[in-house]
Amino acid sequence: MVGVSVLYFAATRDLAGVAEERLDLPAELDHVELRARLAAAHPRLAALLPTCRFAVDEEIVPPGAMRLRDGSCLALIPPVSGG
Amino acid sequence: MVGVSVLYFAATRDLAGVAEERLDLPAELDHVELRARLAAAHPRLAALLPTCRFAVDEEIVPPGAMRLRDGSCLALIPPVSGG
Amino acid sequence: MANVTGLVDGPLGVAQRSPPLSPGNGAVASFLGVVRDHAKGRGVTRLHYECYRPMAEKVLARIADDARRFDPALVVTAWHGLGTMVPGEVSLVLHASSAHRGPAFDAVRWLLEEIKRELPVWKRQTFDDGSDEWVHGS
Amino acid sequence: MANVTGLVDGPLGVAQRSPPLSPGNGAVASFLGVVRDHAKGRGVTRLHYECYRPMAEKVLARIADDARRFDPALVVTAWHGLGTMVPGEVSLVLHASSAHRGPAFDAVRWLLEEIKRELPVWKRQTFDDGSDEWVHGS
Repeated sequence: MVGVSVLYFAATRDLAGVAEERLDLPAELDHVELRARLAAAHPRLAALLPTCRFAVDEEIVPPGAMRLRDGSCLALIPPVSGG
Repeated sequence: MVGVSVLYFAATRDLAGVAEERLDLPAELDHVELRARLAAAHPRLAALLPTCRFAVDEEIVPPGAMRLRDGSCLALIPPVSGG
Repeated sequence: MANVTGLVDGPLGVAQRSPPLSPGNGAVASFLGVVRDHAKGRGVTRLHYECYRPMAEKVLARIADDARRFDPALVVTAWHGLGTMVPGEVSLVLHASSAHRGPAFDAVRWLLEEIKRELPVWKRQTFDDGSDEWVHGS
Repeated sequence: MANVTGLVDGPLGVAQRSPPLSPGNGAVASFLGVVRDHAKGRGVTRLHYECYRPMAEKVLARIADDARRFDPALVVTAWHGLGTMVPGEVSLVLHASSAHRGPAFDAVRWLLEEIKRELPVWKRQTFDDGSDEWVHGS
């Protein structure tokens, strides 16, 4: 397990009740497992998680396995609405 | 015949050597005859006339016969280049 | 809001470049025509625009009205500059505002093509060797 | 000329709206996003924009660079406003300048779609009955 900063924005922040927190996560995991762990930490997030993408250290990670390190910054990116 | 004001712009003005003049023209004529009469008045215009449209009283006249009245304003409209 | 259109002497400034902002219209698409320092591979030092003014005023207003085909609530601003301009100066300003971006983009592109086809304005360009010529068609 | 991009607090003003004018680029196509007073048939009284700022700065700069696919000499200005805005205020400014109108129009339209798809910015809208909601997707 590695210690990761997790960032929440917009509706995900409202539902998580926190903008940023530290979570221990596996150093390698796929999107399905990541969603399960986030839903366990914040049950109210569950419905929104399938719509979210994830960014690690400010880069969107493609579907599939992702690698995390101690101190990685993981951001939930719900569907964007700029413009 | 009716007395018409004829306006020349851009290259047609340079070739006619005049910006505006009064010409006597038939009250009804088609584009072929109009071009022939303008070429007779200003031989240097001849090459440009097939590219020109004509406006009577500030409205483009469609190909075919056109009607002129005493005091009509006939403008040569060479291909435009605004923008 | 009413359309605003016109032909004015000189390059277009901040006043003409300001877009129509209306709280009902969330999208403004715009076009600026800028005098370019080259044409046909040659350097251009200045342009001179002339028009058949009474007809040009009418045609420009009519084109702006016709752009409502893209959106009945469209608001158009269209200004054309006249006279002598140097590269980098603005000769044409178009704005089209709509509730949605699709009609705004479609309208401003159509406005530009219509103006290039129908507006009785002509430009004479002066090249860096001192020669000049009327541009007919574009 | 280099691209200029950024996210700034508050509605966008005259400084951000000013287009990049360069004598080599004769065409500037632009888009302004204006806060609209209605959405989904309801009155909107204000919007609040937030972003994931370090990522948004990088994504916006990258999108502007990628727009050079339409013209290697393209120059882009892209500003997004943040925080609370009321209808009629400007939340987004895009300019794309090119030697020719085709790439300028294509680029600005593409920029807008990419920003709406990729830029990590979210808006919360407040309706005239006082209720509010996050908008997710657009």
